[in-house]
Amino acid sequence: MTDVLESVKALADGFATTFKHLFRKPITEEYPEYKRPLPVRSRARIILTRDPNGDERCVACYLCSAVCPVSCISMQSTERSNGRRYAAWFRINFGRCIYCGLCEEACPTSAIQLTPNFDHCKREILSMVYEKEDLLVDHCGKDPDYNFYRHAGISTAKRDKGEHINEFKPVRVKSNLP
Amino acid sequence: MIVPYNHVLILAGILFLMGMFCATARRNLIMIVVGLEIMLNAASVAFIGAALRWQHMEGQAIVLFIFAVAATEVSVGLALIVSAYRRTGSVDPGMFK
Amino acid sequence: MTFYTILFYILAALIIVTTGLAITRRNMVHTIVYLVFSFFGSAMLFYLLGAPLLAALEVIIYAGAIMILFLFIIMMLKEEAPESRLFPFRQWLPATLLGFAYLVLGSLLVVSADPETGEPLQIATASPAMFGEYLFRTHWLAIEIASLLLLIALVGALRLGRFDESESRKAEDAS
Amino acid sequence: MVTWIAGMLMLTVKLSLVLGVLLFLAAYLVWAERKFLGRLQVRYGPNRAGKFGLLQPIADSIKMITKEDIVPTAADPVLFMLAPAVVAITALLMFAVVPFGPAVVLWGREIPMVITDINVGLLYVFALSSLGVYGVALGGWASNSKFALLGGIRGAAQMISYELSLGLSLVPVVMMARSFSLVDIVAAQADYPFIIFQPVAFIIFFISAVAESKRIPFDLPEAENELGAGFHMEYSGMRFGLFFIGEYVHMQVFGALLAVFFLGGWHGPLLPPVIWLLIKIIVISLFMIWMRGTLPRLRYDQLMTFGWKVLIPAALVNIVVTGAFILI
Repeated sequence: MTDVLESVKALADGFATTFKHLFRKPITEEYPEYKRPLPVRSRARIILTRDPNGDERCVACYLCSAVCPVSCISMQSTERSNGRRYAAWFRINFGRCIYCGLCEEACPTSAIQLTPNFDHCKREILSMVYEKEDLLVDHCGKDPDYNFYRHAGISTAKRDKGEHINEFKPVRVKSNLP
Repeated sequence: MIVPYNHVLILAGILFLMGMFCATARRNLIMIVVGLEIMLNAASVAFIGAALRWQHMEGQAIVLFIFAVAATEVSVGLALIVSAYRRTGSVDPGMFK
Repeated sequence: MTFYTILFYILAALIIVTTGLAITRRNMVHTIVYLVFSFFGSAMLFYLLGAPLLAALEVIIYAGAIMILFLFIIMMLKEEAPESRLFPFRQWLPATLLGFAYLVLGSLLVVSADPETGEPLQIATASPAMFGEYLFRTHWLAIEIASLLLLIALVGALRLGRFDESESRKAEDAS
Repeated sequence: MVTWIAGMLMLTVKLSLVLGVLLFLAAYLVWAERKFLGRLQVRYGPNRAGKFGLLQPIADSIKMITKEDIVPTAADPVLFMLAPAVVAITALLMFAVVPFGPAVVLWGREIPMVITDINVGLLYVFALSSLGVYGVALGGWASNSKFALLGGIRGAAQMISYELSLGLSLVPVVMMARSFSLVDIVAAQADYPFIIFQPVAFIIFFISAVAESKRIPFDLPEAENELGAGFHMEYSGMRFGLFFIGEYVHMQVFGALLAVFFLGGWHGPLLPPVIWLLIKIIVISLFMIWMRGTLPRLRYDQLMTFGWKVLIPAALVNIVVTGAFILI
């Protein structure tokens, strides 16, 4: 008998709880009307940033493309006349991208970066393929002061490339001789 | 005015024949029980017709008992089939020798 | 030829065709579905022949309970290899013999019956209340016996269907 | 001849009215369920299509009709197509015996406010509800998928078990009304609804009805988180829609039957009878939704134990007690 009473009480408790919830204000955030401010480091749409001089940071090293688990990044590297590498074309297929951020981690020049801008959906799947023009932006992204060529492989007044402390001779990339 | 009682009897007869054929000719325990059900149903049809023919409810009362028998038969029969299936893994009556 | 006569023949055709299809199916689920139609037709026939209560009971017990039980068992038993021959030759002999004897006897009975049976049936309906009263006044003992029978069937089915521990262990060892 | 044509016309009008109201209510019951359930779970329900999401049922139905109708290659095509229709049709047909008002006199002709008053109305309801099991069992079997088959077996076992208590709980009602006809049962409650004399039967019938319509907490046949979607797992488009409509029509039918058997049917003060019946149906449906928002799903053994060891004995004892009272 006490069992029955207890279970009836438990049932009544449950119903009362849900009934009380009926009069609470819903905690839903309604999305297009209210956009929750996302943290700057949240990972969504990928951009290619420029260095503080306004030059492209990307040196087309293929590291991002190699590390990408879904192989959504592809590019073609070329060189300027002064030996500076850059990407002739650079393509990210956002239909495939899983926004894991590994490309950003792999990037030696901090060129490829993820932004909080997540709502770039399209009706046509092929329009999710972004070309270099779509990816390149006019600012430095998360690392405003970082300039790759200030830090690595440059000749100074005292010493030439590869002669600084803790530096190796530059690798001759055009030849396969040691 | 519906039809002569003969016609009801003929219908019941055909049904009974089909049920008997199913029960004797099929080699599957479940189909045998199905055949029995068809035969019982045929009997009910004949009894209901008879109840109308003689304007007496005796026939309908018998049908109620036929229902009870059918339900009993099917519950015990299917329980037997399940336990036989557990033993031998087959519902072929030829397997039980 | 009244409306009811036509209805009777339509129902009779439905019952015979669906039953015939049912007993010749290889797939037992199809058998059950055809039989449900057959019993549904029988129920409507019962209604036509003045037994509304039994018509409802026919659908509830036959179509609703017994056939579902069959379906349940068929679904629970593992898929069998279909019978190689639907009607094996060994089985033909008794079936045809029995059928033939039955046909002869049946047609003799139908022919030699009293001439009154040739007259069309009158329409009458036994209301559930009337039927119940008749049943419990004249057949109360039979009702009790039937309910006892059902109880025994319940107990028997429970005993037969109970999962035997030792048997399952044996089956596991074998496999 | 004129009488015959007038009768036919009247029947057609009644049929189309009842069908229209039923389907309309079913569509808006889906909306109400989503809205009400949302608020029970501290969120808004649908609120995009139209004001308060009121156009949501229309959007849903357009979506369902335009979706691809997939029949799995391994399925049994005929039975696969038949099953959803069985569920929807049996649910809709059950409404044919529910009276929704006293007979009215129109142009000197008395029109009963029920589609058909057959003297075995209650058994007719049971017959249809037991045929509804086929939709579930065959749908599960014909899909030829493991989860669907499990859902179908569970559904068949659950529905035939709870049909027993459903039927037994109504025996006292029949004993008190002395008739199987739903019109007579409502007429017998002119003074007092039967719930006053039969609270136990009311509770048993309500629980069994929830189990029969396969709603939470008895939704084992379609348990989303164990079986995918159970027996209607392989269905898409309008075939799934038929299962869906069937479920919501079932809710209303059982609401109407509860009203007819225990709450006095269309009897009620002030308002017109049809409105009273509708109010009762909607209140019961809303209670079912509230229950869905509150209770967790039962385990399979709990379900069977509850049905066979609690509800059926309680219903039997209730019959005996009622019989004793009637004899005294």
